[in-house]
Formats: sequence, C-alpha cells, structure tokens
Amino acid sequence: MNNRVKTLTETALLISGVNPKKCMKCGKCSGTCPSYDKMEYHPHQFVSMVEKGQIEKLMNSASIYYCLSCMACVERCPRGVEPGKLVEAVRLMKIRQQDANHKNGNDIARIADENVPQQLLMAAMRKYRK
Amino acid sequence: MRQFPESKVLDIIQSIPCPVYAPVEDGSMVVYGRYEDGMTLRLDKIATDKTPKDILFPQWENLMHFRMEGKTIELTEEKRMEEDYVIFGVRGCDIQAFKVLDKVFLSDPIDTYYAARREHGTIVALACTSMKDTCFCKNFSVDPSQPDADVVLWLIGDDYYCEAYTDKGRALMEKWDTREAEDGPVEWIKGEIDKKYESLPFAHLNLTGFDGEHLMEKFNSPKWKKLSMACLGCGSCTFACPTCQCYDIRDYDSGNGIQRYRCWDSCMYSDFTLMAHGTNRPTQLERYRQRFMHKLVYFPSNNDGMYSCVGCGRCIEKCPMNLNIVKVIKALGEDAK
Amino acid sequence: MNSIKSRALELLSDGTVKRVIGWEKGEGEADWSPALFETAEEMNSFVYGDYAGSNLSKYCLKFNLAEGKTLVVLKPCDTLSFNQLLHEHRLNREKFYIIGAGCKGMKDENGRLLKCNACKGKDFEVYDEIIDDEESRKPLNVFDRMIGVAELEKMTAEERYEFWRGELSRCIRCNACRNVCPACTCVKCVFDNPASGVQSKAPVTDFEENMFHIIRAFHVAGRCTDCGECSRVCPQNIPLHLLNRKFIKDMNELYGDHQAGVGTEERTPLTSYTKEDAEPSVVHERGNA
Amino acid sequence: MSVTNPNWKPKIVAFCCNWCSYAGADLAGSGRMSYPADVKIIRVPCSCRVNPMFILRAFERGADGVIICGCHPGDCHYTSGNYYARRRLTMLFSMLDYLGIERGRTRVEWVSAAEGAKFSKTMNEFVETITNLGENRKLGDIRCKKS
Amino acid sequence: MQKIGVFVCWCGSNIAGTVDVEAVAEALKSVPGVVYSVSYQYMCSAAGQKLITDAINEYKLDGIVVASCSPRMHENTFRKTAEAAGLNPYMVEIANIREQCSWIHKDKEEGTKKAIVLAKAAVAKLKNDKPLKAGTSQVTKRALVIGGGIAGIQTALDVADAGYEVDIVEQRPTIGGRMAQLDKTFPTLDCSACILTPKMVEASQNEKINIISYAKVEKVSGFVGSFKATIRKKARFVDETKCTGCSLCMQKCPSKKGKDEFNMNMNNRPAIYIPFAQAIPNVAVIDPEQCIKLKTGKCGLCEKVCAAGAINYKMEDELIEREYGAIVVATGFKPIDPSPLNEYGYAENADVVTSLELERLMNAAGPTKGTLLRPSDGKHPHEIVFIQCVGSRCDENTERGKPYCSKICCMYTAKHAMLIRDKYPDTNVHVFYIDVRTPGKNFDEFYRRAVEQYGVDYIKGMVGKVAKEGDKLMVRGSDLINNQQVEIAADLVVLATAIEPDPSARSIGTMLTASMDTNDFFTEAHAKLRPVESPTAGIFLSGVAQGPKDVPETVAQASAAASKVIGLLAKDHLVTNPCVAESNELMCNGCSQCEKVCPYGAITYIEKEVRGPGVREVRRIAQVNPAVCQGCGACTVACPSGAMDLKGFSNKQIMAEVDQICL
Repeated sequence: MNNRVKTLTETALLISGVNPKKCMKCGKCSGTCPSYDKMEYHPHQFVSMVEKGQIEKLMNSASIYYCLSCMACVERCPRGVEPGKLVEAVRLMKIRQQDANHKNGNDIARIADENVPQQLLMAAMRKYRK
Repeated sequence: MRQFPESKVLDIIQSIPCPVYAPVEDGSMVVYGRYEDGMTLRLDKIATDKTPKDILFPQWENLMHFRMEGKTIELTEEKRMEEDYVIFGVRGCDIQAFKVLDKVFLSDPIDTYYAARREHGTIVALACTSMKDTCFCKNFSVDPSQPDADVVLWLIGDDYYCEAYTDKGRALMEKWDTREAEDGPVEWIKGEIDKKYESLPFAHLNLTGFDGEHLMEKFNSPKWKKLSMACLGCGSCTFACPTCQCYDIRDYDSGNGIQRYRCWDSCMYSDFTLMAHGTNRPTQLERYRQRFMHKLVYFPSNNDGMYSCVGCGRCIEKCPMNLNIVKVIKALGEDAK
Repeated sequence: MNSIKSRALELLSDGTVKRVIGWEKGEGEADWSPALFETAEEMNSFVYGDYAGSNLSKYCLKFNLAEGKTLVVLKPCDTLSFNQLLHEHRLNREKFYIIGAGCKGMKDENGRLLKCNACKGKDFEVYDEIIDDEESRKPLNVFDRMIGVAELEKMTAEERYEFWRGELSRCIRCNACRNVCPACTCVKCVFDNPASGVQSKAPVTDFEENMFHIIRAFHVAGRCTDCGECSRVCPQNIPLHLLNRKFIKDMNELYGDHQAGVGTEERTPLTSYTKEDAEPSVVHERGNA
Repeated sequence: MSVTNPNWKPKIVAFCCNWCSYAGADLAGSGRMSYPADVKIIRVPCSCRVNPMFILRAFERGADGVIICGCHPGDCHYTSGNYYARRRLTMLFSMLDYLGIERGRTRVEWVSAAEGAKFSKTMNEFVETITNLGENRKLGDIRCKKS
Repeated sequence: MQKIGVFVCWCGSNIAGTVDVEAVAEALKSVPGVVYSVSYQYMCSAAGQKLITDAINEYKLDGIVVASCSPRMHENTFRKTAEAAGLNPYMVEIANIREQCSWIHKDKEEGTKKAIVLAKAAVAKLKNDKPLKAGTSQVTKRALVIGGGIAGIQTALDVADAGYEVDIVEQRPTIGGRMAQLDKTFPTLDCSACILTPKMVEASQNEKINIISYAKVEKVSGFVGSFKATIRKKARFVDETKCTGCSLCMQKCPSKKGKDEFNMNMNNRPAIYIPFAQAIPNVAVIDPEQCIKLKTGKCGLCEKVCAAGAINYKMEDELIEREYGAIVVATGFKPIDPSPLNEYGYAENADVVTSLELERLMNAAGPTKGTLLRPSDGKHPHEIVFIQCVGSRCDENTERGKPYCSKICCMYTAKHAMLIRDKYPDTNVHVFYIDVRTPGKNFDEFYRRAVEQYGVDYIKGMVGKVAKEGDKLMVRGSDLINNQQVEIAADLVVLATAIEPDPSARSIGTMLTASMDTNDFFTEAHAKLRPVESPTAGIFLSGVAQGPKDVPETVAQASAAASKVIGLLAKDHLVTNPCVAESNELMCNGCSQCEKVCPYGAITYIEKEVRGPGVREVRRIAQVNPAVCQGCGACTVACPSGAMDLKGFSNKQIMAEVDQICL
C-alpha cells in the first residue's frame, strides 16, 4: 500500500475508532442490512475493503450513501466491529475533500425533485459549504 | 565577685562565642538544648524534664563504623568532641551528678568519648534561690547555694552576681560586661537558701544503715515486695535520673556496613544484662531492689561514701505509679532504728 | 468510699481472699500508687478516691498463678481491660474477687484525667460485687473522643507529618506506655527479643520511633479498650491515645462498632472478616490529599 | 523536599502470593509483558503472610514503594487468607497516611493466576506513581541510605 | 560457617539472552557463605542435576541456590536432586530470574543487576533455612464425584473398578445428565440412551458406587486425603427403598401443570414424576411447587394408589456428612438462554428452538413422541433453518455472548440436518455457518456426508433477523460466497446456542477453593500438562466443568481424572507440606489470636509446664497440628509476640530477603 492509501486508511480508522482486525468475516452485518440489495458494496465488504486499503473504490461508489445509519449492524456484530461507523467515516472523508465534489447552491435546485424534504436540502447545503 | 542585671542574661549568652546549652522550652517540657535565637530560656525551672547529662552522656552516640570488604575489615572510629561549649544555668544537684558520672567514666579505663566532652565543657552553675517540695539534695552533701563549678551565679533581686572559680571560668567571665560587686548580698542569699531548704518536707532523711554494714539486712528486707509491687518495669525513672550511667552497646547492620553505638539502658528492663543463661534478676522485685540498692548502698561502698543519688526529685515526678527513692529510704530507714 | 475498704478488710480477714490490690497514699496530695495488701493491719493504709486513676487489671497477671484468690478494685473502664484479658485466656476468672468501685471521674495533680473526659460509661463488664453510690452512677459530661483524631485527619499530609514528627521525636523509648498497657501483655515483647529482627532500645533514628509506635498500635488494634493509660503515664507527654483511637475510629467506620472488652465475643475486628469489606484503596480515596 | 539525587532509581518490593499473583507474574513473564526492573518480587505462601513489620522493614531499608498482591477475595487457596490481609493492610495504610506518609507508596492489588497482563500493567502503573512521588524521605532509616 | 552452592542456569537463551549469567555466577562468589558458584546451559537437564550432586558431594555443601526459572516449575526437581545427593530437600532455594527477570527486561545490564540481587536474596533466605522433614497424613479411601452426568458416571465406574468406594452426588432426581436428553450422538449416530443407560445401570449395580440423587453438596472442609463434605439430600417425599417405579401414581396425579425440565419445558408433567423411563434410581419424586397435597393439604391420591406404600409427605431434607480422600468435579453444562439476542426472536416465537429442544422434539420419548412437529401448531416443518454460533465467539466487552467457541455445535447441527433429511426427504434444511469446525476422528467425513449424500444446504454467512410473517418465519441473512442477501421462509428455526457451565459450578468452586476463570469454567492446574487436576490438591476435573468438549473427550477426561484419583487413593499416607506453622512455647501468650484466624482449625491449646532460662511454670500454649496446617501464615501475623512462625517462610527469612532487595 503506498503511503497515500495508507494515510486514507488511517484517517478512516481514526475517525471511526474501528479496529477492522476484530472482524471474523461472519457476515451478520450484511445479513441485517435493510438496504443490502441497493448497495454495490455490502457492509461486510466495507470492513475488509478498508482493511485492505481499497478506500478510493469505496469512496467513489454510491453504496456508502445507501447506508441509512440504522446501526443494526453495529448493534448485532458479535465482535463489536461497528461497520456502521466505518461507512460514516468514509462519507465524512468524502465530504472533507470539499473542492473535488463541491456543489454550489444554485445547482441544487436543478437536481432536487419536488418531494425531497426541505430539511434535507438545508442539511446538504450546510455540509457542502464547509 | 561581679554582677550584671538580669535583663542582660540573654545578651551574655549570645555574646559567648562557642555553643551554649541552657534550659529551654520544648513543647510542654524544659530540656537542656543548644540555645538559638527565638528559644524561650527557662532558668527558673527547677529539676528540668531532661537533665544536663544529655550533653555529656547522650541517650545514644555512635562509637564506630566498620565494613567488610571481602576478607578485610575497614574500621572508622567516631571522632571525639573537639570544640568547646558552655552549659549555662546548671543547678547544684546536677553538678553533683556530673561528679558521680566523672567517678564512673573518668576512672580508668577512661571513657574517651565522655572525657572529651567533659573537658571541652565550661559549666556555669546557678544557685537555687527557690526549691520544690521534691528537692532533698542536702541529704547527699550537695550545697544548693554554693555549687562547685567553673562559674557560679546567684540571682538576687533583679541582678545576677557571678563568681569564677577556675581558669576556664575566669577566661569565660572576662568577656562578660559585668561590674564590680561585693560579697555581702551573696552571703545573705546563701543564708536564705539554707532557711528555705529546712522547710522542705524531705529536707532531712534518715540515711543511717545505708552504709554498707547493713547491706544484707537491707537486701533481705520483706518490704521490697510491697514497695516494688506497683513498679511497671518501665525506664522512666532511670531515663529521668541525672546520675544513671548504665548503657548498652548495640550493632546496627545498615546493609552497607555495621554501625556500633551505645545507648542508655535501664536496670528496670527485662533484657538488662541479658546473658546466655538469662538475667540474674528475673523478677521485677529484684530489679527494683537493684536500682535503689545501687543508688544508696552499692555505689557509696565502692566510691568512698559518695551516694549515686543527688536528691533532684525528678524520679518522684516522672514515675507513673508514684514510686520513688524517698519512699524506699523511709521504708528501709526505720529498720536501722 | 471507705465501705470498699471495710468490705476488703472483711474478705481478707475471713480468708476468702489471700491478698488485696488497691491504692496507697504517699506524702503528696496526688501521690497515690497501686499497692498490695496481704495482712489486715497493712490494710489501714488502703485508700480509694479521686486520685485512683491507674488501671489495676494488668497487675492481676502477676497474681494469676499465685495460690488463693486475689481481691482487686476495678473502676468501670478498668473492667473492660480485665474482660479483654479474660477473652484472651490470660486470667483465670475464679482466681479473682472483683469489687466494682463507683467512679466520679479521676484526677491527678493538674486536674481531671484526659481519659475521664471521654468516659465510656459507668456499667461494669465483670464484677463479683459493686460498691458505688448514686452520684457515681451519673454519666460524666463527655466530649466525642474522636475529635482529636478528626482534627488530625483534616490536616494535610505535610501538617500531619510535622505534627507526628514533633511529638514522636520526644520519645525516649522508656517503654512506660507498653508496660502499663493491659492489652500489651506479651510474655516476651518483640522489641525485647533479639531473634525478632526488630529489637531496638533507643530512638536512634526517627524511623525507629515511628516503627515502635506503629507496630505497638497495630498489635493492640482491636484489643485496646481506650483506657488512656498510655498517654497518662508518658513522661514526655506524647498524645499516644490519638494513635490507638485512630485505629478504633477506622475499625468502627469500616467494620462496624466494636468496643474491646465488652461481652463474651472473643473475635476482634482484625481476627474476623466479611466478604464485603472495603478495599485497602478506600484509604487513599477518602479525605484530603 | 530537597532535590533527589539525580541517579536515584525507585526501589520497589512486591510481596506476591504463591498461588495467584506469583503465577500471574510468571504468566506476565512467559507473555513477555515487560515492566521496570526496579520491581523485585518476594514469594509468600499467601497475602495473609505479609506482616506489617515486613512492610516497615522494606521502607526502613530504603524501599520507595511496597505493593502486596494476592488472590481475588473469594479465590484464596486458603479460603480466607486474603480477607484477613485486606483488613490488616487497610488499617496499616490508614495509619501510615495518618502519620503523613505519602499515600501512593503502598498499594494492594488482587491478581489471579490468569491475569498476566493485569500484573504487568499494575507494576508499570505503580513504578510510575513512585517515580512521581520521588525518593522516600519520610519513612526510612538514614543509616541505610547509601552515601 | 555455611557452605552454599549457587547454580545459575542459562535456560538455553531464555535467560542468557538478556542476563549475563557469567557475571551473576561471578558476583555470587563474593557473597559470604558461598563456596561454589557456577553457571550451566540447562540446570534442569540430567547433566545439570549431575553438576549439582557432584558439587554437593565434592564441596560438602549444606545448602544450594538455583537461579533459574520459576520455582513453580522446577522447585521439586531440584529438591529431589538435592535429596538424592543426601542434602535435606528443603535446604534448596530458587531465584526466579527467567519469568520475573530475563523475559521481561530487554536491557541486559539492568537484567543482570536484578538477577544478582534476586540470587543474593535467595542466598540470604537460604542462610536462615532449617532442614525440614515432610510429615505424613492419612488418606480416606473413598472418592466423591459431584455431578452424575456421563463424566461423573465414567469416573465413578473407573474408580470403583479399582476397588475404591465412590459417592456420586447428583442435583437432579436421576443421574444421566445432559447426555440422557440427547437423541442420537455423532459421529456414529448411535442412540444416546442406548450407550448411556447401560453405564447408568452398571453404576447403580456396582456395590462400590453409592448414588445420592436429588442432593447437592453444601459444605466441604479439610484438605487432600481427608476432606469432610456435608451433603443435603432433598426430600423426595417418596421412599427410594419401597418405590418400584410402576408409575401408577404418575397417571393418577391430578396436578398436570408442572413443566417437564427433562423435555426442556416443552410439555407438562404431573406433580409426582419419574424424569424419563430409564431413570436411575427409577424412583418417583414429588415436586413441592406443584403437589396439591403439600401445598394445600388436600388430595393425597398418589398415596392411596401406591401399592408399595412408598409415598411419605412428612419427609425432610437429610444432611449426610462423610469423609473423602479425593473430590471430582463433574458439574457439566447448560445451553445459554438466547432470549437476550433478540434479533433471533427466540422469546417471541415458539418455532424458534435451541438445538437441545430439537433433540427432545426428535427423541422418541420427547414431547412429540419422535415425529418432528412444529411446537406452535404441531404441523410438519418443510423448511428448517439452522443458525450456528448463537452467543459463541463474541467479543468480551460486548455483552452479546461468550468469547469462546462451544466446540460441539457444528457437529451436532450436521447430525440434526442429516437425521432430518434422512427421515423427511421432502424437508429442506439450510445451515447458516461462519466456519464448520470438525476436529475429531471421522468428524469431517460425517459433515461431508451431510452435505453430499443428504443435500444439506450450507450457507456461508450469518442471519441478521428472524421475523414472523403469517405462519412462516422470514429468516434474512447474508450469503457471502454469492455476495447476496438471502431470505428464507422457514417453518422451524434451530439456534445452535453456546454452552456455559452449570449454575451450581460457581458455589462449588468457592466451597472447594478451586480457582475458576472469568467464564466460570474450572481452571486446570496446568493448561497443557495437568488438564484434569485443579490447582487445589485433591480436587480433580472431569467433563465440561473444565471447558467445552464433546462426549468422546468427556469420557476420555473422566477416565483420566479417575486414574488420578486412583493414584491418590492407592497411597496409604500422603507426604504433607512441611512448611507449616510452629509455635515457640517459651514466648506463646496463649491469647488464642492465632486460633481465630486459622482457616483449617489446626491450632489447639494445652496447659503445659514450660521450662526455659529462669522460667518454670504451667502455661496455656498453642499447638499446631502439622497434618491439618496448610502453611498459609495468617496466624504468624495475628501473633503479636512472634511466637508463631512459619517453617520455610519464617519471619527472619523474609526479612533477610527484604534486606537484600533493598540494599
């Protein structure tokens, strides 16, 4: 792993406080994930991908946004690995990249359809402005 | 005869170049300690809680230190006292006590530790212008009004009259700014002291029979059982007594060498003179009898009549069970009649 | 209180007891000392009164093996010590005829004794007969005996260290506190026994002073009836009772109230345990640094 | 406190009970869980064998800290040994604190035969506490201090 | 002047690696009293021991110090060596410079300095050693087995076979334990009762074995060779000698609401019952909670009906007190309660069962008389899902279950799957697994037959949720190999739950002072070398009480424990530990402080005439019974005068060590 990937992995682990080594690959998190089918990469894969350093692939995939943070996986993981927090950390790293995927205020109106709740827009705006 | 105002006594003490030991307050007690500014001087205290013996013959002192290096022994002897010092305000009875100690430590083989201290010390005595009920020093040829020391002070009115009797005393007194005085007031005060002494309860004790011939009779008296019954066997009386001179030699293995020191011992203790077969005075009665027979009978018969007691009365105050030498003298004195 | 004297005389002369342990008066007004009376005419110097402060229960040890019975006069607080010695099988109860003497609070030449200011009550733990009057049954007005300890505990560690160094440095190891204490009754004390490894005779360094007093307080912990004799007899006026009372206060707080010498239960707090005792670290957390 | 001599290293005596904490120390050893070399262990049959005189002897001779390890209450090989030890040591520590001796110098820790890691962690913590407290000046015999 | 020999061990590189052993040997030469000091690669080897014996003979040594590994490892070895060379075995001291020095200090210079200090401390202790002679204590020729499962029975049979009396104490009304509840056993699929009941009968018929059923041990005192146990035999209200087991009373008993523990509370049983047909002793027992006569005083039908007149409502608990030489713990296990793991819905759905409940459902004597039916509606299940590692292999600090693998679930699930597929070919069986562990003889072949021959569907993944929909159980889990989420509508869900020690284990552990680990399994004396003994002498471990294991291993360990017991009972007397307390009669006050703190009551008092320097009187002095004293030392600290001292760890010795260490 070159050091760029290494730093990404470390920041992910630092933010989430998760130790991927504890995972015994039992697959329970994926078993309980309600939005499993829509995801390209599944919760048990988040853990092994972060551990193997394939952070970029994970950050660029849309599946990290299908996680509803229901934390069922964190609740039920027998090894206490907390994959939910890991995907939360990856999303945060994505946001922190700011300029790469920054959207300014007026594009929002174009892509948001009418039944998106107003509050969600405001939350997104606040997040992206950082 | 010289004289100086009582208010000047602190300046006199501070003017003495070498260390001065005087009766000073330590908590609720008065002891002979090295005088430093800020200490409260207690020249008025009769029979101080700790005796001036502490200075000449301290409770413990290191004798020597040796260390084993493989097979060789490296021995370093404790250095003797070298610089001079002054003991200020010693009463007649304590001066007599020094004589008793001299008898023991300065007869050969001379105790060099004690001799060095004794020699470097200049003693400034203070006549007893007032006394306690527990004083009975005259019974043991002690003259409270005219102590035998290097310098003697008398407190008359609010002036100290001082007279030097030895070269050391004179050398010391020269430095004091005193003025000339005549002997009249001193003679007068001596008469007063004698008169006051007569009024003391224990002024005259019947010491007949304590002269060696009646030794076995005193030894076998049945009274010892009743006298000694309350004795706890603690060392308070022996440690308060200015003339007690028994000590024990001990080795302390500190890991990096052996420190040999001597410390006061008490004939009242169960492990006093503990030998291979045990002690030859196993019961408290025998130990109690030994203490007073030594003070009043054995010591005088070995030291041409000098009693080992100086009548200072400290053992009367300090004994937790109120036993003391006066009761013994009174109890055994009657046998002689 | 000369009814005690007449009663003792009566028992001595009719042979029920071989000897009487009481007090005798010397010259001075407060010059009372414990004394042994074996014959009737010796008895006329027997006294009991305000200066009979000393605790006679330890003297009974000397007469435990003597033939015949011994009469001993004990104040309420002394009977606690006697009972504690019974708990430790040191005294044979049949060998002693105990007169429980009423006590109105003892004094010495400088006023009421310190232990009487913290009097633990007027009931007798063990007696054959009680001779007292109405007035001696009234409890003394006493202050909480743990005040001294509590004040010390409020001090900082530095102040406590200075306080105890000041007090214990005056100790001349005369062993009066050990020899008067009714709980300190070893046949051969550790400090007198060359084989014990802690034998010491002089306060050569401040450690030896600390060591003697810590170990003595530890050995009597749980058995000390707080009779106050150690502080009374100390020629150097060291407040030794503050050490023993500290142990009593800790034991009462941590393991439940226990007064040594009461009742028949022989177990003391240090020879019993419960599964839920506090951890030693509790000492480090409470109070100030 | 006067400045401690620069090359001072803490001296710590650990009394370990043969059945539990000594075995825990061995386990820490076989697990290579290191702790400072200033700690030296004395084996005693049970924590109830530790006499307050031994603890004071250690301080007299120059120890800066004494720690007593035993089985967890209830696990003592002799059923009630550590219960008595617990009371005795609580009383002793309270008295030492009462005399103004620094509290951190003495400690009791229950370590079972299976807790090698805990033993090593405890020793590291204790050495650190003692190093912060500095040299033991209050409870020691000056004659035993190396000049 | 003492002549001491010091032997510093290299232990290969274990010590020599971080401690300069030569320097240690050299430094010890200058210690007064040491006349011979040498270092050698392996002191515990034959050559090393020969070095010691030669040195003892040549230098006439009267004491040796071996600076090597922990005394807990080789103290006995070196003591035996010294004894062989004619030196008293207790004039040997060990300095632990491996586990407590070389292994934990990286810096060689620091390690060497510490090793020297530890060696000097051992020499200082040795100087105060006195030659000791081990005493002897008698051995009661009877063993006590706590727990009547297969482990207890096997141990009892082997010990009885060697001719010694054995008492089995079983808390349930019958022996047989967990195995009696099983249907078939892996890997040979023979019926559990068929192989267990003959053993039970053999145990009941063996006159050396005395079965005390429906009883539990209340108090144990004493030590190896002479334990005294108090056993409370609970009141059965049925006289064992009269009852013939005809079970007429069971049919007549009107109170039918009792939960049948034997069938995992899946059906009811009368108040008076015999747990199962082949129960030993085959005697009824009355459940006081259910019996109307005992609760309200009315009824009494069973007494009327009983031809043998065996019913006795006045029966009381009986306390039996007996002596034993050895005690074997065979307390067995119980499956954990999976309700806290609420994602499986065990508590809410009757059709979510544990494996043991499935055993009863498939057993001919079970609640459904052998045909596998759904507990909820009694229909035949067509889709069955097995879930592995329920509550096992969890991280300690998540309270989700046990940290260990329960070892037997993979095999018994394969067994269940195979049996179901064999008996009901139309039923589909799915097994969610993390990994299948088949570590025994013919175990993997057994598992492959389940997959290949019987077509059991093994899904590598875990179940996230079991939810009830209609009369089906929707099981949603992940299938990691095909990287998809699967959803199975199951009729029956079987949880392979973790197993934990029997609840009675903790109290028995405290009673025997046998140490236990944090999961309440008994700790063995040495994990690899002494698996069937507890660190407490005389206590032995048999079966799952010591850790999860299957039947073959349990039987093997039971026989191993039996061989240890036989080894102990075969001795006429035991060599006792000579490091016991001793009172110096000259200094003893007779104040009985020591007697109060002695856990074994080893101290008694006598009036004796004491003679010493200047003293001759009759005193009350303490006397220690060396056979009973275990050498804990509590009395030596309670004794204020130091009269009571401990041989081998005397006050002087420990102080000498402290001095050396603090130098």
